[in-house]
Order: sequence, then C-alpha cells, then structure tokens
Amino acid sequence: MKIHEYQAKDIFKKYSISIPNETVCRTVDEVVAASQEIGLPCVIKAQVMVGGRGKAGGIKIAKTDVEIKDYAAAILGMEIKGIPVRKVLVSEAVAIASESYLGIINDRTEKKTVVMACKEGGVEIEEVARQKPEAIYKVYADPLVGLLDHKAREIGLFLYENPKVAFECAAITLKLYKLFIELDSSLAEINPLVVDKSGRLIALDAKINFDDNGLYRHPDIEAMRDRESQDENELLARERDLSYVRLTGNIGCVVNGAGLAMATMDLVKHFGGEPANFLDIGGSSSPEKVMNALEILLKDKNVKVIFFNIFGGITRCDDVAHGILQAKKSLNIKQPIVARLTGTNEDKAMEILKEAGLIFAATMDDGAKKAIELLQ
Amino acid sequence: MKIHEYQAKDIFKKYSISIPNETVCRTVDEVVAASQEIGLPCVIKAQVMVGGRGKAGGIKIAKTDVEIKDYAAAILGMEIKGIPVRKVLVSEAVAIASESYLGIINDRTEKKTVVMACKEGGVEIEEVARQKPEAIYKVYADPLVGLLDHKAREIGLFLYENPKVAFECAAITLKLYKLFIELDSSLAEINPLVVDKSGRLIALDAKINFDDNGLYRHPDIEAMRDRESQDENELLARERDLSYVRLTGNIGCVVNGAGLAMATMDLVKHFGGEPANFLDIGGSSSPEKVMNALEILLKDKNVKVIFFNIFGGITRCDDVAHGILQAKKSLNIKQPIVARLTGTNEDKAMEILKEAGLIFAATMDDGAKKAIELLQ
Amino acid sequence: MSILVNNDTKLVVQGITGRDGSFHTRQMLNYGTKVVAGVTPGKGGIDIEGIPVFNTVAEAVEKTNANTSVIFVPSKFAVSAIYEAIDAGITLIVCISEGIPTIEMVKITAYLKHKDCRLVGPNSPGVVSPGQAKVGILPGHIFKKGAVGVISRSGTLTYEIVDHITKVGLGQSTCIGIGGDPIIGTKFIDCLELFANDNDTEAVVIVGEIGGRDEQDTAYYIKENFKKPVFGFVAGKTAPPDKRMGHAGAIISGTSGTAAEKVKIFKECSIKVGDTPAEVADLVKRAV
Amino acid sequence: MSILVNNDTKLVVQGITGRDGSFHTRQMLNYGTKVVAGVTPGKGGIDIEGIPVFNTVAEAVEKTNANTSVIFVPSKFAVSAIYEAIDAGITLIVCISEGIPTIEMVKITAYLKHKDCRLVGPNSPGVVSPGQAKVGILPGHIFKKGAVGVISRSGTLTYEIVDHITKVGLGQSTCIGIGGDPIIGTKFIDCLELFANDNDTEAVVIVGEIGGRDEQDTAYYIKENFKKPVFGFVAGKTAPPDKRMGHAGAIISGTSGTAAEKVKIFKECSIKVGDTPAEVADLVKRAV
Repeated sequence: MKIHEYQAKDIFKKYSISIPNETVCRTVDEVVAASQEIGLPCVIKAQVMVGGRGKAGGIKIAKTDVEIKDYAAAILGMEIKGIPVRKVLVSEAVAIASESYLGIINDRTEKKTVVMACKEGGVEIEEVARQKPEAIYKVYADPLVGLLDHKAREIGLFLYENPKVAFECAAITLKLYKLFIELDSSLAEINPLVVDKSGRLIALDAKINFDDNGLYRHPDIEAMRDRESQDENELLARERDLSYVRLTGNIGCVVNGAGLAMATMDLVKHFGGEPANFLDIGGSSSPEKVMNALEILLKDKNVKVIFFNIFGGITRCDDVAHGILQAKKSLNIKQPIVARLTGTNEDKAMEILKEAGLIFAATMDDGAKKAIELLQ
Repeated sequence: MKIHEYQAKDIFKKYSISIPNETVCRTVDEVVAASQEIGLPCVIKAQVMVGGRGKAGGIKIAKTDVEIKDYAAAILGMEIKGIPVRKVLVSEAVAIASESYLGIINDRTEKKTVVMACKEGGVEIEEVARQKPEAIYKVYADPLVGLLDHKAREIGLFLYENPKVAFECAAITLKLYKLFIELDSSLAEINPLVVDKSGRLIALDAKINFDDNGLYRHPDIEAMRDRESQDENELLARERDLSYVRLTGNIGCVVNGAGLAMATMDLVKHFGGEPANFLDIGGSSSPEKVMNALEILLKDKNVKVIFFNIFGGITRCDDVAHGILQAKKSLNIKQPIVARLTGTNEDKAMEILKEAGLIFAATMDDGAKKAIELLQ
Repeated sequence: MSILVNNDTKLVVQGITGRDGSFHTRQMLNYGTKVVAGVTPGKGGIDIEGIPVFNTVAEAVEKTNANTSVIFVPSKFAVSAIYEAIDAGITLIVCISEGIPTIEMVKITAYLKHKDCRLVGPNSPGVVSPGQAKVGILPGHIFKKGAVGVISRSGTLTYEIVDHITKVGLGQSTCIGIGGDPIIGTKFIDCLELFANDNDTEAVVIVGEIGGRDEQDTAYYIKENFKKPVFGFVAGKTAPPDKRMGHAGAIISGTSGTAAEKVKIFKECSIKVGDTPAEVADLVKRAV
Repeated sequence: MSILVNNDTKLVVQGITGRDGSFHTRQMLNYGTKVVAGVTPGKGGIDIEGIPVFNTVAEAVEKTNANTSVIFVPSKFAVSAIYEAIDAGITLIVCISEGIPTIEMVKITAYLKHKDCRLVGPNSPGVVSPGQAKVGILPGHIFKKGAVGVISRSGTLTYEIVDHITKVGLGQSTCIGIGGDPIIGTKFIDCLELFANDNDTEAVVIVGEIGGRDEQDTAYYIKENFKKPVFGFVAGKTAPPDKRMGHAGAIISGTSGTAAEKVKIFKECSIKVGDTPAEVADLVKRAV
C-alpha cells in the first residue's frame, strides 16, 4: 500500500525526523492561507502517488502572492499520469546546501533489511542501481538484533564529512529503520535528504510504502488509504477478498491463482488479443466469489468477452459453474463467455453448464483463441 | 533496585496483566475508606520490600469494619525485619481456585532470559529449586527473537489443563516477558498467580526488581525508588557515586575496588574484628571522593577505627593521602586511622601523610590486625 | 530418489483441525503420504482421519518421530507455527499459509541460519514426489512418476504446466511450489542444488514470474554450475509496473523485475523458454 | 605460550581519545603492548601517543590488521562498541567499560554465538601475559613472567593476589580479569579450557566472589576435567544477603551464591582455598 508524501511526513514527525514547515491543502484559498502562515517563497507540491511529479509540472516554487494563486490553481486542476491532483503540500522553501538519498527496503536476495545511501539526492534509486551501482552505499541490518549503531554511523560517515552532520544522519537512519520495522514498511525513503544552510538535516521529501501482508496489524496505516485516488474496481475487489488489476484490453479474464491469472493474460496477448484485467478468484472459491468477480469485471465497460480459466485443485469446477449460472441470471450478462474448466469436479461443471450457452474450451490455448475469435 | 508490591502492580496494569481491585493507603482512615470502596472481606498487606511479610503478621484478611480498623492500625504500626511499615495495600479477597508461580530472571549460567513456572504458588522459588528442582518448569527465551509464542504456550499447558486457562496464562507470560525486557528487570514474578472461582487468572502478588545498570534508561522507574525506607548512608553514597553497604561492626573500611573491599571486610572478620561497612571508592579516585567516603562512613556512629586499604593502580595513593588530610581537617575525625597504601605513588602518599598521625600498615593482614588492636 | 519428500517423510499437519487442514490431510493420506500426527494447540488428544492430534509439535515429534511439517494455520498464527516446528527439530517445513509479513520472514530466515531445518514457502502449494509423498495442496492426480523436476513460484500455474508435462508422456521426480512471497525459505537455486545430486532427475523446469531478481540470479547460477537441461517459463509479460499481481512478490518495481528482463537473461544463459505453458512441455519432450 | 594476549596481539583501543583511553594507551605502550590503532567515531585522522585514530573499527582493522580490541568508552556506548568490534572481525575483545545492562549482554552473547570472536568482560580490568602484552588497566609492575595462571572476577583484589604470588617468588603465565557483572563473555571454565592447553601454565588461581554459581560449576568442571593444580579464593564471606556489593554480579540471592557455599564446593572438589589473599600465594608456593 502507498500513502501520500504528506502522510509519510506525518509519520516522520512522529519518529522525530525533521521535515520542512508545511501544510496540506485542498483548495486555492487554503494554499494562500498556508503560504501566509509559512512565508514566501513557498513550494507547492502535488500530492499524487506516482513518480515524476516535478517533470509533469506538479512542483512549483512561488515567490509572490500572485504566483501562489496561479500555481495552486494550476496544480490543483491538473492530472498527473491520469491521476487528478486533489491535494497539494505547501512547504517552506528550504535553503539547500546539499542533497542526498536515504532509503530502506527488504532485500529479497539477501533476505535482509538494507539501508541504501547515495550522495546524489533526488535521484531514481533503481536507475542509479542499474547505471552506477558503486554510487550506492549499502548496509544490512541484522535481522534479529536490528540496525546496529555503528552501521548507522557508517551511513552517516559515507554521506557527510562533517562528523556532527554524519552523526545526525546516523540518528535519522536509526529512526527511519525503526519506522520501517515497526510499521511493516516495504519502502521508507528520504529523497532528497538535505543539509540546509544552517547545517541541519531535513527530509525534504518522504515516501513510505507498506507491506500488504503486515497491514492487518496497523489499522492506523490502513486508515490512511486514499480511496479517492484508487481504481474503484480494485478497491471493491480488495473488500471482497479478490485480487484484481485493471488493464486496457477487452477480454475479461477470471482465473484461480495469481500465476495462472498472469499466464492467462499473457496467453491472450500471445495469440493477438488484449486482456482487460488481472483477476484471481483465489483458492477455495465459492459460487458467491465467482458472482462477485463477475460483478467487478463487468463494471469495466471495455470488456467484450469473458474468459474463464479454472484449473481445479482446491477450487471445485462445479462451484465455479454454479457461480456462472447465478451471475448470468442476476447480472444480465450480455458478453459471450468462454469457459475452460478442468480438474476437480469438471464433469459436474459441464453438466451444470450444458445449457447455459457458454463456449467451452478444452485447453488454455483453445480458450484464449476462442475468446479472441469472438471479438471479430 | 527493588520496588513495592503496589508499584509492581501499577506496572502490571500498564501491561494489561490482571490484578485484584486494590488501593494503597498510608493511614487507618484511608484503609477504612478503601475497604468501603472495595467491599468486605478485604486483605490488608504491609508494603515492605522484604520477604516473609505473612509470617511476620503483615498480611491479614479483615471480615468486619472493626477488623479493618484493628488490622490497619496494627500493620501500619509494625516493623518487619527492622523496616517500619509506612504503607499498606487494601485488596479485594479473591476467591482462589488454584495458585501457581510464574517468574522471569536472566539465567547467569545459560546467559539467557528464563521463564520459570511451578504448580505450587506462594512458594519461595529458590527453596523449590534447591529441594525439588523437577517441580519447576523452565523455558528459555531466544535472546534475539524473544520469548516465542509456543514457548509461552508450553508454560500455560504445563500449569493448566484447561486450554482456555492455559492460553490466557500464555498471554500473561508474554506480557510479563515484555515487561521484563522493556524495563530492564532482573526479576519479574507473579507469586501466586491464581485462578479465581470464575476461571479468570489474576496476579495476586507482584514483585519486580530492576537491573541497576539499566536504570539510566528508565527515569520513570528510578523515580519509584522508595527513599524513605532505604538506609540514608547508602542513598548518600549512591548520589556520590560510591558503593556503600552498612554492616553491624565497628571497623570502618575504605577500599578501592569491590572485590578488595569484600576481601578487606572478610580479613577483618578473619582476624577477629567486625567490619562496619562495605565501601568501594572506585577506580580513579580523587581527594574529593575520599572526603565524601569518610563523611558517609562517619555518619555511622558505630565506627571506632578507620581502615584504609588501597591498592593503587588507576587510583593514585597520593590522591587518597590528600583526601585523608583534608578530611582530618574539615571533618574533625577522632577515630584512629590505619592506612595501608600501596601501588601507584605510594611514596608520595607516605610523604604527604607522615605527620598526619596515622598508623601505617605494610600489608592488608598487618592493617587488619592493627585496626583490631586499636579497639582494645 | 527425488528430493525433499519421499517414502521416509513422516508428516505432522499443523492446523489439522481447521477446514483446509483436515481436508488436505485426507487428500494427502489418500495419495499415500505418511501423515503421522496433527497439531492444534488446545485440541491435543483427539483424532482427525485416524491421525492423533497433539497440543505441541514437540510432543508430536516425540511420540511419532515426525520429520516434516506442513502448515495450514491462519496467517496470524503461521509465524508462530514455523518457529514451533523449527524448535521441535522438524527438518522440512512446508508452509502453505500465506499472508505472512515480509519482516517476519526476514527474522525467520536469520533464525533458521544455524538450524538443521529447511523451510519451503510460505504461500507454497506444497511439494510432491510422485508415487512417494504429497505434502500440501497440489492435486495428486495430475502427477506421474518421472524424471522432470519442477520448481515454481505459483500454484495453479504449476498444475497447468505439470499437467502438460504429464500429457506429453513425461513424469516428474519432484515438484516444488516455492511460494509467491518476496522472501521465501527455499529459492530456485536451493532446489537446483538438490536436483543436481538427484539421479532420478534428468531435466528441470523453472516456472517464474515478475518481481525480484530470483530468476535472473538462478539463470546465472545455472550457466555456471548446473549441468542438466533446464527449461523456463515466466508469467506476467502483460503485467503493468508497480501493481501487485496477486502474489505479494509479484510486483514490477519501476522497470526492474519484468518478465521481459527475466526471459532475456534465461535465454542468455541458454535456458529454453516456452511462450505458453503447453510450449514448455513440448520443449522438454523434445529434449529428453 | 600464555593465553589470549601475547606478542602477536595487535591492539585497537576503542575510546582512545577519552581520559581513561589515552592514559591507558600510554601505560600499555610502556608495557610493550603492540597498540596499533585507536578508534573514536568522528575523530578519525588524529594521533594519540603516536597511534593513528580511525572513525570505525572496520577501518582500523583494514589499515592496521588489529586483531584485539580494548574498550574504554562510556557505558552508554559500550554495547555499540562491542558490536562494532565483532562486525569488524576482531577476534578478542576486552571490555573495560562497566555498567552495561544485563539484557544487552544476553543479546551480545547470542550474537557472538556463531562468530569467531571472544569477549572478555564487560567490567574487566583486563588481561596480562607478563613480558608479552598488557591489555587493560591492570598495573604492569606487579606482574612477573611465570607459570601461574590467574582468573579473577575482580580488579584490585586481583592486584593484591598477583602481588603476593610475585612476592613469594612465582610469576604468572596470563592473568585474566573476567569482570564482575552477572553475565560476562568469558567465564572461569572458558579460561581453564585455554590454560589446559597452555604448556607455560602449571597451576591456576581462581579468585571468585559471592553471587551466582559460576565458582560452583567451575569446581565440578575442574574435578572432572582439569588436571593442573587449582587454588581458590572467594571474597564476600561477610557480605549480607540481597545487597549488591559493588559489582553488579556480587549479590547473594536469598541463601544462594554465598561465599561459604562456594568455598565448601571448592573444597569438595579438591581445590585448596586460601582464607586470605596472602594464604593463596603461600598455598601455590608450597605446591609448585
């Protein structure tokens, strides 16, 4: 799960990581009031959960009251990568002496939490990792003892020559690590971490992502979820315990299992079609789950054909068949349905569906091809 | 450091470990008011930090208002092992179905935190350990991962057959462990842990000791120190960074180093004398520290002779000598002083002290013997 | 021979009294797996499908000599179940439960470091050595004894590919679902090390997906160290970046961990990659 | 031969810029110890007594091949200093600093378990192998090269006993102050295991005190395993129960950990016990 910069900064504040003086605003009037509170010049930053806000014109420095109004109106009216900007952060313009990068993730290969530092701030760290890996200094936390003080000092001494600043940075690193662990983060990033003209370290930007598997023990974090800016189908699927991701095609896919669901999308594409979505109905799927899945799927008006690809194991094909029958009745489905149901109770499923007007397929390949044909 | 039962129970409350309904009182009137609040019968328990309160008559169950007053007056007026009772805990009389023991310490031999459980409650656990070690069930916490849930369940299943009670006990064990670790305890004990008639687990008594080395990071715990019931000389020594323990003899010992200080006491005893105290002036001892030490020592009116036993290493004998000279002047010391000063700068010390009227000794043995002779 | 599970496997089912636990206990027994014990704290003393249930794994091991555990407990209790199995001296743990926070896996990995115990999963569909033992939820009927080792990050996609392999007339030595989480106990390379020494295994199929760089690391490892033919498949070619595709580990971060990158490196390391599940089976069939 | 420290000891002083650190660096250099580096974070680049100071132990090890560390930092930073030394690959750490919370020692012990590193202390006065190296704060002039190993829980009491041993005409192979805390890195038995294999050591003196059961365990160990003559002393015969006698570990709990109990078990295990420090030296003198 992702949260906005301003939310991440609220968390930073709780962990005593210094941030600029700033306020989140929803209207131009609020921006004007905030700028008067903070004093000019001010930075206005679009609060959207995608990268490249700066390039898209979503971050501006305003030096006058006129600029404040103009920029606020412009940014609050814009879309960035298709996402409308609903909030901006109005922030003091920090006098920057130097910028660097500080971030924490769980390293999948080493199976350890790793702190990464880079002397260049504001960079895309994955880009640096690919192009100039030697520019990134890494220290691993001991999984059981935690991030040891001397490891945090190493980070500080790598980034800053001045011992005072280096130790302040070490302290921030320990706080960021504490936050990362305590909140089940999957990414905690200060980018850039800046030294201001007075020698103080400030987190100018903040990004925190959370491990979905850990959210159950952080209701306060779950409550930060920005429902406004999320796809409504994805939200609905989440509520109904289904895994759904909207794509841009027209063949709606209903699959059991995440890997098979991806492979199904890929197969549709492989044979020349365009999948409309990723949709995993999960393991022990009841007829109700199939109903729910179809309801969500059909909210996407691009869907012209529905392709069921079920490999029964725990999932029983007859449950799926019942779900399809019920959905056909109650949801008034007009789109043709291609069904490939194999494994547990597939015979029963065929019996149930024999008069339902479905197009049956014996294999995945067959099903994908039939779905594509139906579009023409 | 030790705290009172009522203080330990306040901590239990913070960690959601169930305790009886109870109030701490300083006067008979407070006890009467508390008993009316709680309802009769009530238990009145003397709050002194020594064992054997029950045997000494410091715990009584009062069934009537008259008993409440009588017992309160009796207990608040008594001394237990020489310590005056200044506070009592007035507590609901829990209907007990069964009693057991639950305690946590750091095991010096295994170098791990150990949870100990015993099906008999209210016992002296060290006594059980000596007489019937098989009656104690032990589980060790992993030092880095902590007390794992299944280890806590083991404790619960050992103590109770009913799974519901066993799991409640496991939960209490985890809370007690959390408290133990977070507060730098050296002992956290629920003795007895009782099941009441309704099947609920309640900590009927509570004992928490703290690791002195950890106190610096728990100012809230340090603030619980009961200064009233501590020896004033020991408190004063603590403030002045000296290690002092009052004994009952008449030869005051001033030594550098804890081991040597104990050996000096032992030697005095060995040759037929009685040490008045343990006193370690520490490593790098300045003249001021020696002054402070003598000031504390002389508050003990039993002291008839003073025996300095200094083996100079980091401690410089000349510093000690200066301290003695200053103290003689400003404190008006009447008691004879036997001085054995050897090691770093011992010659200088002799020079400084040559006209101070001290009795010099070449060895510890010699010093101890001379100190004893002076008493006759 | 096979790897990980075989005729010597003595299985304890953690969470045997739950819906999934009891259902799959029956399935595993039907397959011929030696299920010797079940564990549900507080339910010790009862029987499930004729299998004795204990309060603790330690007790189950003591009474039945169980050496392998399969975990079916709800995600909130799965971490504790893993630690309990490790402490009880179990040497192979297959964790079917999903939803374990990543940081708990970081800790478990460290805890396992000096223990004689291997963890498969979490979020694993299980491990099957056809004709010997089935541990987990993989449907038994699709397997056939044979010489192809299968290692996969997913569940039903594994069935799909195994089914194709069986249908082209080949069989499997052992099939391992390593699980779809970002941090897992046993990775592709760990399985390959075992397959390298297994005489029954002549070829290996790796079923990967988007997210992380496990497939990439594995490809380089194979190029340097692994002598048997390896075939690959990667799911998620059409997955968009920064979206979790079901599995906690199946997420492209920016531009890294894409299927294209993985397929490219597989091919660079001379691993034949099937474009579709059916094609994978055909590639294997042609080679062996 | 000696144990723990010798002519190959290359010492890094952690906290070298502090008052105690710099003072004892001079003392150790005067004794002939090979002090090769100092560490104080943030002060890297300067010299103390001609010894280069680094920001980190890792850097000190890299530049000077230091293999032993002595820690003189304030107690609040001592835990971090120990971890840093371990991670830097130091094989012997002597921690002079005192006041480390017990629970931190529990953790450090576990962290050390699979590392090639030994910790002496905390709250140790140091280790001396006369004529070779002195690491810590023990006064050099009382030592004489010889064949008596000394292991002690205290500081100045060790000086007292060593002084007597020297004055009766004997010398020491190595003298180890193991520290007065309840949980310490190296215990009596650990030292005895090393002395057992040290040809230069003919007899061992153990200086114990009240608190815990280390002396008792050691006595039983000696009875079963240790072939060289051992002599004992126990301080605190007159100590009252439940009072901390200076050292964090010197506390009689109820009726356990008394000097009487320790002396009794020493004697049961045929370890001769001196009633006074002088007597210990006499006993050794008569035996060797």
